[in-house]
Amino acid sequence: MEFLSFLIKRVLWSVLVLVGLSMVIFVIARVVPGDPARMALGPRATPEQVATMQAELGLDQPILQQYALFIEGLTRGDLGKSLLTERPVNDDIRETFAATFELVLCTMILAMGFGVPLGMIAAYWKDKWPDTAVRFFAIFAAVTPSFFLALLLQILAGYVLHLLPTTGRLPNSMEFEASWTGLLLIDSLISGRLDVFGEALRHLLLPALALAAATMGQMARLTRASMIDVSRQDYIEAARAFGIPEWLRVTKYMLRPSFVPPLTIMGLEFASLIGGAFVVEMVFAWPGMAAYGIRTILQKDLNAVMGVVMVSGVFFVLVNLAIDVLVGFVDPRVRIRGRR
Amino acid sequence: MTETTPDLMLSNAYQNWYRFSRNPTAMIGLVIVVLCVTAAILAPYITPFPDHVGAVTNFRARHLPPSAVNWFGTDNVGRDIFTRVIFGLRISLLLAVVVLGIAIPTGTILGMAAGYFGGWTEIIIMRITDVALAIPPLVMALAVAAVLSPDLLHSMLAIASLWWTWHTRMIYSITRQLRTQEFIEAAETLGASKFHILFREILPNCVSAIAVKTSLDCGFVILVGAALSFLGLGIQPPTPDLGTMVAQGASFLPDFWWESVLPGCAILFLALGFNLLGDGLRDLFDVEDVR
Amino acid sequence: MTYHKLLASTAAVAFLAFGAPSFAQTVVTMNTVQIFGTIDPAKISDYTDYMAAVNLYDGLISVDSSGNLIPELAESWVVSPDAKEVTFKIREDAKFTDGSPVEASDVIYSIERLLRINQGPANLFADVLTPGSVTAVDAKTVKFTLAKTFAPFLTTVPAIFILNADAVKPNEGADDAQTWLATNVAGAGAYSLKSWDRGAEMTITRNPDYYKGFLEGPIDTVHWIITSDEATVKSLAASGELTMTSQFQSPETYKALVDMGRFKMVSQDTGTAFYLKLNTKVAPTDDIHIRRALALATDYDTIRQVIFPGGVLSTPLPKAFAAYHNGDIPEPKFDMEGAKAEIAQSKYAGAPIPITLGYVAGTGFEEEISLLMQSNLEQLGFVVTQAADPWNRITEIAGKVETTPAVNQIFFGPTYPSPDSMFFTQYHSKAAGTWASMEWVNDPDVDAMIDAARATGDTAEQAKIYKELQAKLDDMKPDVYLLTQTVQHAMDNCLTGFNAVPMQSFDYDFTRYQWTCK
Amino acid sequence: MSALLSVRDLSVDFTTYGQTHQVLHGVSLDVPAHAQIALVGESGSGKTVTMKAIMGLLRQPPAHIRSGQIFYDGRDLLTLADNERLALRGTAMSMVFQDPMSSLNPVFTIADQMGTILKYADRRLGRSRSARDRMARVHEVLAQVRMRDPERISASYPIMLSGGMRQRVLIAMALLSEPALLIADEPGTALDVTTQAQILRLLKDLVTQRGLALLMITHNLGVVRETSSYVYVMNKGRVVEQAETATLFANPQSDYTKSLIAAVPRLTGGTRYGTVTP
Repeated sequence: MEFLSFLIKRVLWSVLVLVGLSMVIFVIARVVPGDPARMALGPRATPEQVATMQAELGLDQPILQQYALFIEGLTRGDLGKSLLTERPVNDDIRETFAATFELVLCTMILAMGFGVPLGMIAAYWKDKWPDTAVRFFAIFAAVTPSFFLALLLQILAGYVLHLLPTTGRLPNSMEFEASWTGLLLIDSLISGRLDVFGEALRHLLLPALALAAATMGQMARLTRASMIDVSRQDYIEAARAFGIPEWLRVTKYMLRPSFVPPLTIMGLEFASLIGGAFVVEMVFAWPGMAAYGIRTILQKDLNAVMGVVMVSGVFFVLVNLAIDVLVGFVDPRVRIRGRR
Repeated sequence: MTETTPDLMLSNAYQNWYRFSRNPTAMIGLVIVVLCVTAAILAPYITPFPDHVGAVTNFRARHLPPSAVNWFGTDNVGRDIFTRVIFGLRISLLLAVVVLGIAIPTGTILGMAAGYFGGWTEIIIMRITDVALAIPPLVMALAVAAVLSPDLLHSMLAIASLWWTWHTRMIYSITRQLRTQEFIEAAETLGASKFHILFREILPNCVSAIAVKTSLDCGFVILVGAALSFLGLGIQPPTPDLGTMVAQGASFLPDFWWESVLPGCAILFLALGFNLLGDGLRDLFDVEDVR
Repeated sequence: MTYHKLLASTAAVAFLAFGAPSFAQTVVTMNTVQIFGTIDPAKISDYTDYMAAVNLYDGLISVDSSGNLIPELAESWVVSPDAKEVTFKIREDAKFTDGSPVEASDVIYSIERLLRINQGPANLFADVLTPGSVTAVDAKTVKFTLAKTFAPFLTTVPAIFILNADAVKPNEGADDAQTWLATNVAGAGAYSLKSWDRGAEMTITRNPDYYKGFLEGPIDTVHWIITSDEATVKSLAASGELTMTSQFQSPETYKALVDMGRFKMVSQDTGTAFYLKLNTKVAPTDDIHIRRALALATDYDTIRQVIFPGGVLSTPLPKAFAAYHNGDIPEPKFDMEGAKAEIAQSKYAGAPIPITLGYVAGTGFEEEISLLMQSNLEQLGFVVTQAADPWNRITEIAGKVETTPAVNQIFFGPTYPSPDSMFFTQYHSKAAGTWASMEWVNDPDVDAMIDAARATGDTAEQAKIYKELQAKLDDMKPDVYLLTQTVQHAMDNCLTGFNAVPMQSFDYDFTRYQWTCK
Repeated sequence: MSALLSVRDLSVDFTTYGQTHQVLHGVSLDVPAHAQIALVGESGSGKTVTMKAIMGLLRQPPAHIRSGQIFYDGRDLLTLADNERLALRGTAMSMVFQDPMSSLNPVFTIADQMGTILKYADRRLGRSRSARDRMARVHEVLAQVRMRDPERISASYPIMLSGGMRQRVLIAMALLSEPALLIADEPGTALDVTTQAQILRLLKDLVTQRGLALLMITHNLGVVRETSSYVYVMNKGRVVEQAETATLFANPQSDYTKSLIAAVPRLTGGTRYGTVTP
């Protein structure tokens, strides 16, 4: 029950964050010096056309009313019309989000799947060569600019070694409609298209790796620190004194409590992961929301920019909510005390 | 085994320096940072072609590979890349100094206020922090840079406008722990002013954490800045900027690899230095929680 | 249906089902550096828009690589002696992609919609066509009655793409089908839109039933990838995904692609000119001496030979318009001493002169040219600010005199195969306020000359006027003539058919291309 | 001497910050079977290092056993292989930890933790027990430490229990496999005085009822008087005095012991800092 109230509190908190976020975005969007209506119509537009467009966008109304309009749209899930694509921003984001989601999901799986074991290895052999190697890797992964890594991977794997494709999600010649989830890896399996699955995976590998490296390093670092911290706890000493074998101490007694801080921080780091996606998607021509975001930002496509930032924020908040639930499962203290 | 005097009361400074100097990564970090900062400051005197910072073109000498004359080769208009990389460090370091110069005082004061006063102050400050955490700094900087104009100052302000949140969170949690401790309570009982408690009692206890975080953040701010200029929202040419150099050099990969790889390595090197230094300081001050 | 045909179609179905059509399909993948803004024929305006439109839609007539008008939907046309009436006869077999015949009513509908919306190519017809100007003589004959003599009229007709009125009308909505046609195609083009992720890619596929048929080895699918990133282009080429590049890659990229062995270089001179457009209404380029100094301080050889390949441009009009080009005007020369002398005569002499150099952000060669200009100008005492802006931002700042930088690197090619296209759009005061007219010439004499050339049907008279106009413009020096573009593509050895056309991007009409390998 | 546990001339070094310090100087002590012995000293006296050395919990490095032997039941523990050493823990000798708040793993239930201990203790002793039997034994031991509702307790996470209850759970853990020697590291120090007294009484009752040997590690002479019959006093890594409890209180020999005894009334509250861990 405490957990439920904890969850409710967290959901309310998330809503609050989203309201704040909407205000921030709105303020940024309204300080644009150029006239979005004029830009949308192009240089040949007449003043009347501009005025009509301004009215259409609600730009002629008082600022509070504009915000109210914006919020009202948001609650209906309506992010307005993109000036760039002349389509509802919703549609644009819906189409591009799946690609970003797939990329980010695989990135997180990669980051966790390799980062956590690496951290465990380093902690177990603390100050021995595996530890040194992992720390070395982690620090390099953390400080290598993601765009630089993306370029290096692209050139190395795609251009020099011809190992993997370097742009897009699927080869041009491949026809496949991802109509269930939008995630190619899942939809291809549902429809039994193993060839599509293979290609999608091949296309996903480099961008996911470029994006995952920093987080992977961070996870390895945090897991290591957390494991070492836990290994100094009295209850690990106690488990030793009670004759619990070492392998069990490491895999069970240490791992589970060690898992909480990296997981929590993973949630917070998620924002920088989304930021990284902006760069990586550009380099790999990944047809995702981040690439869409960059394009619309450069075109000063206000509705789209607000939509992309808002959706990134919602994504962030939801991931953190999911992580809270996960942390709750891993750590009864959170479940019972209702905070972390 | 050596016969040492069992003097457990080693002097603090010596002990610190000893621990620091025995930490090879920390020492490497310190050396890198000192090297980069010195090089950036002395750039006009130590670079072989200081005029290549500006709009110098020598199309006969374009795309030259690294050599004894041009250590890092030359770029697409024939400028010495080594010179431009060294000058490029200035922009990166400037970015870090300005962003953190804004973020640290703001974050520290807000964090202390939220942690110490509690109540509505805490609620308001920490909720704002939560909101700001949900926006990736890079995305914010992109949005602001595009909305205003692609200019370094705007990018810096945009990054700074979010970066303080991490400091606020950190200082907040330290302050909350300190608030209940005896020496604070004692100071309160003795009627010390709030100002005194915040800045004379709490702040000194945050200094080591701030030092570690600052060093680590320098690296990360530099990376965000580099990503921005890579995406074309950096400083306007011809001023050298490492991220822009990588982006431009990327057009000439892999044949003229040095034009993007070496500036990229410079970013990596600088960020690495600050990270190693931060790691070393963290071990030194034993503030495990700071990331 | 005969048994034989049935068998064939079953086989086709089998191919689709097994998803293995790769050996039968010819796919051309090309990168393009700008996004496709729109595919609505009433809104298309730039080079990239036309790239899609010429494949998705057909006009009454088209243009070949020599600038000659060639039949398309119309099999023939007659111009009245006073050049005020043009009658087109539509092909009997001309049909839309949905199979319905192309008729005069479709032409009328397309033009009236274009005039109503008044965007895109509509400016070509301002004051020339009005509602009611176009009438149906019979179902397959359509007559244009011009409001006034407009000599280049016929050359602008290819810019009119014909909509399938019956298909569009049910989707008109409240906005003249602007919403519907933003994502749907209703024309008679050789290709259909298959997918379009604005800003990332567009794919079109061949209509096997296209009324004009195809050449041997037709291109089945055209896939455009939008990227200006040289590294991406190279890695696409290396992985075998790319068939031809855009025309804006760096020389290094072309070389790298040719070195791969699969690509050949295709270079052709074009009627597209590359200028430094000097804003004649802001300091310091409001001073003729400064403008002359800029022209003298430009290192033409380095630009044409090293940075961006091109031919000599000596007047605002490229030599491609041979009959109209004024050959008496000497080629521009790089002469720093001369530039110094000009500056000394200017009202800005004696003090540092601030100047802003604008160019399109992210285009490597423009940045190189800008740097080259800066390094020369700094030697002359200018204080240079570089202003790299994204293209859409440039179109915006071009709207006002004050926001237009002093110096702007702009490509301008004919939007229809007539010198009028070059002069009117760039120099006539009626066309002011666009990226193509960043000079802000606004000169009544210039306007008068352009109008005079439009009003006469006599080619010799036109040539005379245009030559005078070039001399006048050269005196005013609103532009530095950098070069005429040599268009270059790296193309797969198997692909042929690229021939530069002096109208928009009609050279990317893929019915003109062939795949020569089996 | 046929003591159950016999520490002979144990010397241990610690290396920190590149400097080596000797923290134990030839410590010797004996714990006969069924006897209750106390090891008393202030923080930094070396009593915790001695205890960890006995349990085999010293981390090496930074610690280094320079010389000495630790005999348990006639075998020198320091010569045993790691797995032989492990086999003794929890079964032959067991330990009651001092801090009930931090000595239980926060993310597993009591039943889980106790069941696991029992499972591996059984395995080492060559016994086997079904999961259900193991639970029965857990509940039985929890009842023995006077827990009212063993089923509920065992299903709880540590955070759901009070300090006193957790301390009982720690004692129950030590008793699971009926060890012959119980080493208690200042049990209850972290608790309030009343609860601590209850815990000590419980511990004493359990030890006497079952005839276990007890080594009580403490800084509190009050605890010593209550729980043990013989005392070793440590200071600066050496055993400075050893005597029957009554004798020691009546007639302390060393100045150090005298000062400790003088301080007793003030120390009853206790501080928690009792280790020399670097």
